[in-house]
Amino acid sequence: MDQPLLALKGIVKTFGPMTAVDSVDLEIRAGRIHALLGENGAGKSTLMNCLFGLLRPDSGSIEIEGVAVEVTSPKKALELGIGMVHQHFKLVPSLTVAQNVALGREPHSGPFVKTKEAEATVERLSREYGLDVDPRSRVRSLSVGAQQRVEILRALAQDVRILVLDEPTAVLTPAETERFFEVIKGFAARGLAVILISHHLSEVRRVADEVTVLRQGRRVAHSAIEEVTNTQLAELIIGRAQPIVSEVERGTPGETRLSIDGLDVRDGRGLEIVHAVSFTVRAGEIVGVLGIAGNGQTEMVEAITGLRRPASGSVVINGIETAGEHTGLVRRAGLGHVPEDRNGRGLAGYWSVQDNISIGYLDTPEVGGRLTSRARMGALARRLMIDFDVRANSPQQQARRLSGGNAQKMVLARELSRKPDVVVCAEPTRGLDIAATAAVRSRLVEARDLGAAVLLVSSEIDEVTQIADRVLVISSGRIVAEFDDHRPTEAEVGRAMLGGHE
Amino acid sequence: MSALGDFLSLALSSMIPILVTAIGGMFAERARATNIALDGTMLISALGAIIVGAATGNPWLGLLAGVISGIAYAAILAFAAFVLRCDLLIAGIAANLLATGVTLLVVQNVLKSTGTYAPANVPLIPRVSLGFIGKIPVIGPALSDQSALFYVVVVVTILGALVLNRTRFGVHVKAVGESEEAAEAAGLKPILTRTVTLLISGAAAGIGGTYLSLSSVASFNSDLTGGLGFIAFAAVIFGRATPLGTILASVLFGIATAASIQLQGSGVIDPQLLHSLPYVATVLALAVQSIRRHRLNRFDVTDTSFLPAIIPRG
Amino acid sequence: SSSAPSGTSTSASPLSISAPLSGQLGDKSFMDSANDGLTRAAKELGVKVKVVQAGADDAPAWERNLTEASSSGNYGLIVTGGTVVASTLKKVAKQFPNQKYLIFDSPSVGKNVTGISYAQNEGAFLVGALSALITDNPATFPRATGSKKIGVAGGMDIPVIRDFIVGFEQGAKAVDPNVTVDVRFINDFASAQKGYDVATAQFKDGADVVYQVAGAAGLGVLQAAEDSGRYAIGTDSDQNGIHPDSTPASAIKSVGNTVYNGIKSFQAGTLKFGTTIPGDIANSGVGIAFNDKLVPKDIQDKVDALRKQVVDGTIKVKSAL
Amino acid sequence: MTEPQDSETATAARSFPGLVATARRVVPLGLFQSMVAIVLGIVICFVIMLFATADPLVAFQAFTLGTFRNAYSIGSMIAIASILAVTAFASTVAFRAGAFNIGTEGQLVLGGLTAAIIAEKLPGPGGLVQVIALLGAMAAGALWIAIPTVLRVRYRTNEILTTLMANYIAADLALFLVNQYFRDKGSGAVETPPLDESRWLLQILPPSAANIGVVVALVLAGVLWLWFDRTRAGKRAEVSGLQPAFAEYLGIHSVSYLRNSMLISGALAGLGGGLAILGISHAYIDGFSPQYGFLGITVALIGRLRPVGVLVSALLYASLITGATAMQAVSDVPYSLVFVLQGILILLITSQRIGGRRTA
Ligand SMILES: Nc1ncnc2c1ncn2[C@@H]1O[C@H](COP(=O)(O)OP(=O)(O)OP(=O)(O)O)[C@@H](O)[C@H]1O
Ligand SMILES: Nc1ncnc2c1ncn2[C@@H]1O[C@H](COP(=O)(O)OP(=O)(O)OP(=O)(O)O)[C@@H](O)[C@H]1O
Ligand SMILES: [Mg+2]
Ligand SMILES: [Mg+2]
Repeated sequence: MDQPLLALKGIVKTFGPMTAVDSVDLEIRAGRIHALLGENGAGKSTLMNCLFGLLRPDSGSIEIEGVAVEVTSPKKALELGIGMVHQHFKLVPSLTVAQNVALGREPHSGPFVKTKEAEATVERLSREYGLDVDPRSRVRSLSVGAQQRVEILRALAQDVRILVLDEPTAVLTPAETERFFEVIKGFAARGLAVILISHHLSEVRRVADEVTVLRQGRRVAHSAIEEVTNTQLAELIIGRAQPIVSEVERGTPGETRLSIDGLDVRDGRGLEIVHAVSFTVRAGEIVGVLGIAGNGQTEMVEAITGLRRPASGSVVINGIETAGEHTGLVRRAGLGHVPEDRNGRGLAGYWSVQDNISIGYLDTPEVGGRLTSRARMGALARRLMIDFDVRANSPQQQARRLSGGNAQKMVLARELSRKPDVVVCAEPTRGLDIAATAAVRSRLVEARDLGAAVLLVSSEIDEVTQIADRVLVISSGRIVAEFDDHRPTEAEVGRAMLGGHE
Repeated sequence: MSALGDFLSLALSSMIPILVTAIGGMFAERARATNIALDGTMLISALGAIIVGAATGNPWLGLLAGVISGIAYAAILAFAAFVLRCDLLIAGIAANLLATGVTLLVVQNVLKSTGTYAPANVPLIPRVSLGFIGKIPVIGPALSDQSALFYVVVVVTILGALVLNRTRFGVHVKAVGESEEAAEAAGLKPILTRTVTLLISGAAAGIGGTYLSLSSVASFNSDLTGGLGFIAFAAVIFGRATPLGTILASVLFGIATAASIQLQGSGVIDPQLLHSLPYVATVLALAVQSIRRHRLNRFDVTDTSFLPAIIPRG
Repeated sequence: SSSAPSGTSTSASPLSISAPLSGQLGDKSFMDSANDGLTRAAKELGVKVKVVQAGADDAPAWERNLTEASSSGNYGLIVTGGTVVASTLKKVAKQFPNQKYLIFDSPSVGKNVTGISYAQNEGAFLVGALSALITDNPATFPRATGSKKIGVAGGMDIPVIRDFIVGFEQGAKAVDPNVTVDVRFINDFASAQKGYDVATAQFKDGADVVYQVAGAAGLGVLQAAEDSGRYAIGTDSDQNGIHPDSTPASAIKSVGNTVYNGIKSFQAGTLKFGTTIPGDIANSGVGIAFNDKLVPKDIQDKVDALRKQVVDGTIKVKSAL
Repeated sequence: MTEPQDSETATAARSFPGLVATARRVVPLGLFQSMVAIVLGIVICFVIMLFATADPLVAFQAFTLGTFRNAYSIGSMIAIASILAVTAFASTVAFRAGAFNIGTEGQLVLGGLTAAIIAEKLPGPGGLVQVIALLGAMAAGALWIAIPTVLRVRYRTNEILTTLMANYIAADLALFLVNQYFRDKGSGAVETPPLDESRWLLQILPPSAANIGVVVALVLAGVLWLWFDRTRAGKRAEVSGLQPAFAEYLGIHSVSYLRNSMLISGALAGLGGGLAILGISHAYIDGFSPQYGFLGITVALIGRLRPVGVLVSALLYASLITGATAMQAVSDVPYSLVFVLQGILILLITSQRIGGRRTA
C-alpha cells in the first residue's frame, strides 16, 4: 500500500483528570473519504482540533507524507494544507461571506483588502463546487445551511489537501445533505483526503470509503466500509449490542391540553413568519411538527412558550389563555419546555448540574421555600441524575463540561420530572449520538404514556415518524399537511415537506 | 454670522482631544479590548510631550514623545491584561491610578516643580491661519487659527476609518472582537490583534494628551485631563465603536462643551448646571437612540441580554 | 488616645512645625505661596518644618493628617490652610486643646487657633478698576478695543471665587458704570487648555480684559490674551512676567509673608490664639502688582486713588462670604 | 482555547443575535494565590521605595504596618473600610445582576448631600434623625439611578454610559444645590453647616472616625451572603444576571430583577454617602468622598463579588490608604507614590497568572 497522506500517531489529549483522546492512531489516504465515528464525547472533535492546531496534544505526533510536522496553530495547519469545517461554526456574523471566506488570507494590495477579488474567488468556488451563496451578504443574515456552505467554501478557498468535516450535515436539510455528498465525493475524486465525522450511519455508508470508531477516547476499530455492517458499527460505537428499537405503540389521547388557534408570529425584524397556525394536542399523545429548519418553527415554539409575543391568535394551555403572557405564567399553567437552543436557553453553562436542575424546582416544597437548602438541592440533583441517567462527575460539575447528550438529559430531567401536563420540545436530539437519541425519545414516549400532551417540533423525519402519534408538516410558516390517522412513511412526509416549497 | 463661526471654532477645539482619543479607543473596543485607561494614557503622554517639547524646543518632537509615551503606557496595560491576565477593566482602573501617581512623581521629584509644571518659552504646536479661507463667513472663523493638531486629528480620523473598514487589519480587528474562535480558526492571533489595538489607542490618546499640554499653553499638572479620557471612552461606546458613530459622538460633545461655555456669556442659566450640558446631552441622545431602536425591534420581546463590549449589530 | 502635647515651645530644642495642607503644592497660589513662607521660616528662623500634602478633593485625608500631627505631640505649631479645611480644623482643634494651630485663608476656628484671612475682594476691586480703565482707554492700551466689556474666568462657581468676582465688578463699576462684566467658569482649576478655550470665547465676544481666578487653569487665560491680542490679569502672585505684553497687572495675596510673620511671632511668643489676623489692602495682605511697561503712571495713580479710598473706608468693598 | 460548549453558545448567539448573555464572569482566586500576589506586591513596593526615598525602611514599615500602630489609625482604617465595603456592595449587587453600574460615585455624592441636609434641618432625637437621614440617602441614591434603570430596562440603553454620565451631572448638581441653597454662609468653602454632635453616628474608637457604620457594613455582608447563597430570590437574581435568556425561559422575570438590583445598588451607594457624612465628615464638604464610589468598584472586583471577599478587600484597601497617611507622617516619601503603589497592588492582586497554575 502507498504511503498515507496523513498519519496521526499515539495522540493523547487530557483535560485535567479526564483523558479525552487516548493514544489514537489514524491514517488518512488521498482520494478517500474517511469516516470518524463515536458517541458524544468520544473525542472526535478533540482529536480533530489537535490536528488543526486548535489544541496541542499532550503527546503523539502528526506526519504528512511521512514527514513529522508540528501543528502549533490553525495558521500552521492551513499552511500545511489542512482545512477544517467545524462542528460549531466559526464565522464572524457581521462580516460578509467573502470577508469570512478570506479571513486571515485576504487578497490585498498594500494594507488594503481587494474586496472585488475576494468576492470573485467566492463566486468562482461556489460555481465550481455548486455551493450557492452570495459573497456580499452578511453571514448573520444567512440560514444555517448557507452558513455551512460558507464554512466549506472557506476550507476550500485555500488549496487544502486534507479536509476535516465535523458533523457537517447535522443542520442540513435532506436535499442539502444530498447535494453536499455530491460535493465531497467530488473532492475525493480530485485527490483530496476527506475526514468526515457523523452520527448518521446511513450517510456514512453512502459516502465513506473507510471508517474509524472511537470510544471513550480510544480507537476501537478501523476498517474499510464494505467490511462492516451498520449493526456492527453501532455496537462498536456504543460498546454493546444495540437495543432493538421496538415499534413505539401509538398513544391513547385524552382531553385537549394545548390548543393553538390562528397563531400569527412576527420575527425580530417585524416580518410575519408564522401564519394562522392552528392545532391541538391532547393528553397522552405526541404531535409532531415536522419541517425544514427555518420555516417558522422556532418562532412558533417561542410564541407558544411565552418567549415571544404573538401578533395574534390564541394559545390555551390547560384551559388557560397564555398568548402573550410571560413564561412564568405559561409554566404555571403546566408547561414543560425542552428548548431548541440548549446552551443559550436550556442551561447555564457556568452553573453546576445541581443548580441547573434545582432552579426549576425553586417553587416546589422539595427545594423551595424562600430559603433554599444546599443539602436538599444536592439530594434532588442526585436523584434526578440517576433517574435520567445524567452522567457527570458530580452534581457540582459545571454544565458546560457535559457532553451534548448528558446536557440534554439534564434539561429533560428538570423539565419532565415535574410531570408537566404539556411538554413542548424542539429538536430534542440535535447533535446527540445513537444511544442518547434513543434515550431522549423513549423519555418523551414515557412522558406521553404518563398522560402528558407532547408537542415535538423537529426537522428529523425519522424522529417524528417513529414516535409521533399525529404529524403536522410546516412549511413557510403554515401547516401544509396533516397525518391524523396513521404514522406517515418517510416518503409521504418528504413529499409534503417539499410540496410546501413550491 | 461670525458668532456662529466663533462658536464652531470653539466646538472644534473642544472636540479635538476627544475625537482623536476616541478614534483610538474605537479600535480597542472593537477588538474587545476595552480601554478605560484612556484618561491615564492622555495624562502620561501630556507629560511626555511637554517634557520633550521643552527640552528640545521642538513641539513636533514633543508630539512624537507624547505618542510614544502613550504607546508605552498602553503596552503596560496590555502586559497586565494578557501576560499577568488581569481583568482588563480592573487593569484599566489601576492604570488610571498609576498614571496620576507616576506623573505627580515625575513632576515633583524629577522636574522639581511643585504640582504644575509650566516651563517658560516652550514653543507650542503652531496654529494655522488659513489666509483667504479665513475670510469665508462661518467656515473661515471656524477653521482659521486652529491648532495644527486639528489637521493631524482630521488625518488620523480619516485614516482610522479607512483602516477599520478597508484594510486587512480592520477586518481582523472586527473578527477578533466579534468571534474570537472564528478568528483563531482562521489563523489570526487574537491576543496579538488586541495588543495592537491597545497600542493604537495609546498612540491616539498620545495625540489627545499632547493637545492638552502643548498646543495652547505649555503647562502640565496631574489633573490636566479633567476626565476628558472618560468622555472619549463614552464617545466610543456611544458611537457603538464605528467610525461615523464615534465622530458624531465626539462632535456632539464638542458642540455641547462649546455651548456650555458660550451660554454662560448670556448668563441666564446657572453655570454649574450648564457645565453638565455635554453629559445631559449624551444621556438624552443615547435614550433617543435606544428608544428608536427599541421601536424597530418591538416585536422581539425575547432579547433581554446585553453586550458589555459594544459590537454593532447593524 | 495619645497624651496631650505641651503647647509651649522651649527654646532649648528648635521649634518643630507640621504643615498638613488641604491640597497639593503647585497651584501657584496660596499653597505654593504658603510653602514659600514655610521654607523661608525654616531657613531664616531655624525651625523644623514638615509639609504634608493631600488630595485637593480628599477631605477625609486632611482630617487624618491633622489628627496624625496633633496626636503625635511632636509639633509646637501646626500650620494649615485653605478655606476648605476650616471646618475640619475646627473639629480637630477641639480634640487637642493644648495643641496650637495657625490657619491661613480662614478666620480663627477655636481658642487654640490663629486665623489669617485675606480680603481677596479688595484685591479684586483694584484690578477690576484697572480693567475698566483699560477698556475705557484704548488709546493708552493698544490691545484694547474700547468695547467697554471685561471678563472674569473663574475656576469654579464656589464662594471664594464669587468673592473675587464681587470685588472685581464693584471695582469696574466704580470707574465706569457702563462697563459690562462677562463672568464665566472653567469648572476646572487644572486644565490650562480649558482655561484657554473659555477665555478665547470671552475675547471673541468682545472682552478687552479677562481676569483669571482659576489656579493652574488660569495659565491658559493668560496665554489666550497673548494669542487673541488682548489683556489678562493674573492672580495671587505676580504673574506679569509670563506674558509681559499682555498682562498689565496681577492681584496679589501675600500668603507667604503673612505665614512667615505668623511663625515668627509664635516663636517670639506674641501670637494671639483665638483671633484672626486680617490681610487686606490696608496692611498689604492683598494688593496689586502693576506691569509698569504696560500701565502708565497716570492710570496707576487712578487705581491708587481708589485704593486709598478703600483704606480710609470711603469705599466699602462688598463680599460674597 | 476552544471549549466545545462555549462554541455552541456562540453558535446560538449567531443564529439568534443577542440571545446569549455575556455577563462579566469573575474568576475566583484561591487563597494561596491572593497571598502570593499580596506578598509580591509588597516586595515590589519596597523596591520602588528604595529608589524614591532616603529612608526606605521607615517608609516601608509605616506603609505596611502603620495602620496598626495606634488606635487612631486603626479607627480611621475601619471607618474607611466600612464605607468602601458599602459602596462595593452597591457595585456587587448591580454587577451580579448583569448591570454595570459605574455611577456609584454620583449616587454616593447625592446620597451624602441628602443625608447632610436631613440631619441638619430635621428636628428630633438624634438616633431617629440619623435613621431618617440614612434612609433619605438611600432614596436619593436610588432616585439617581432611576433614569438609567428605566432606560436600561425598557429600552436596553447602555447603562455603563448613562451611569458614567450621571456621575458628572451629580457632581455639578450637588455643587449647584449647595451653593444656591444649603451653603454654610459662614464659610468660604462649599460645605453645609457642621452637624450637631447628636447627628453624628456613634463613634466606637474616639477620636478616630470609626463609627457604627461598620456594623451596617457587617450586617449588609451577612444579608447579602444570605441573599446570594441561600435564598430562592437570590438564585433567580443570579441567573437573571448570568444568562437572561435562560432566566426568561425558566419563567423568571429577569427584567424585574435587573431593575430591582439596579435600584438597590443605587440605594446602597447612597447609603455609603450617608454613612460618610454622618460618620466621618459630619457635614457635606465638597470632597467628602475621595472617590469612595469608584474605589468601591475596584474593591468589589478584587473581592470577586462575594460578600466576605468584599469585606476583606475593603479592609485591605483601607489599610493601604491609612498606611499611606502614616508613611507621609514619618518619611519624605512623596504623596504621589501612594497612587503608584495602589495601582501596582491592584494589578498584582487581580492577576490570574501570579501564584496560579501556569497553564490556561
Ligand atoms: N476544553 C475542554 N475542557 C474540558 N473538557 C473538554 C474540553 N473539550 C472537550 N472536553 C471533553 O472531552 C471529551 C471529548 O469531547 P469531544 O468534543 O471531542 O467529543 P465528540 O466526540 O466530538 O462529541 P460530539 O459527538 O458530541 O461532538 C468530552 O467529554 C468533552 O466534555
Ligand atoms: N434581588 C432581587 N432583584 C430583583 N427583584 C427581586 C429581587 N428579590 C426579589 N425580587 C422580586 O420580588 C419578588 C418576590 O420574591 P420571592 O422570593 O417572594 O419570589 P417568589 O414568591 O418565589 O416568586 P413567585 O411568586 O413568582 O414564585 C420576585 O418575584 C421578584 O420579582
Ligand atoms: Mg464533536
Ligand atoms: Mg411569591
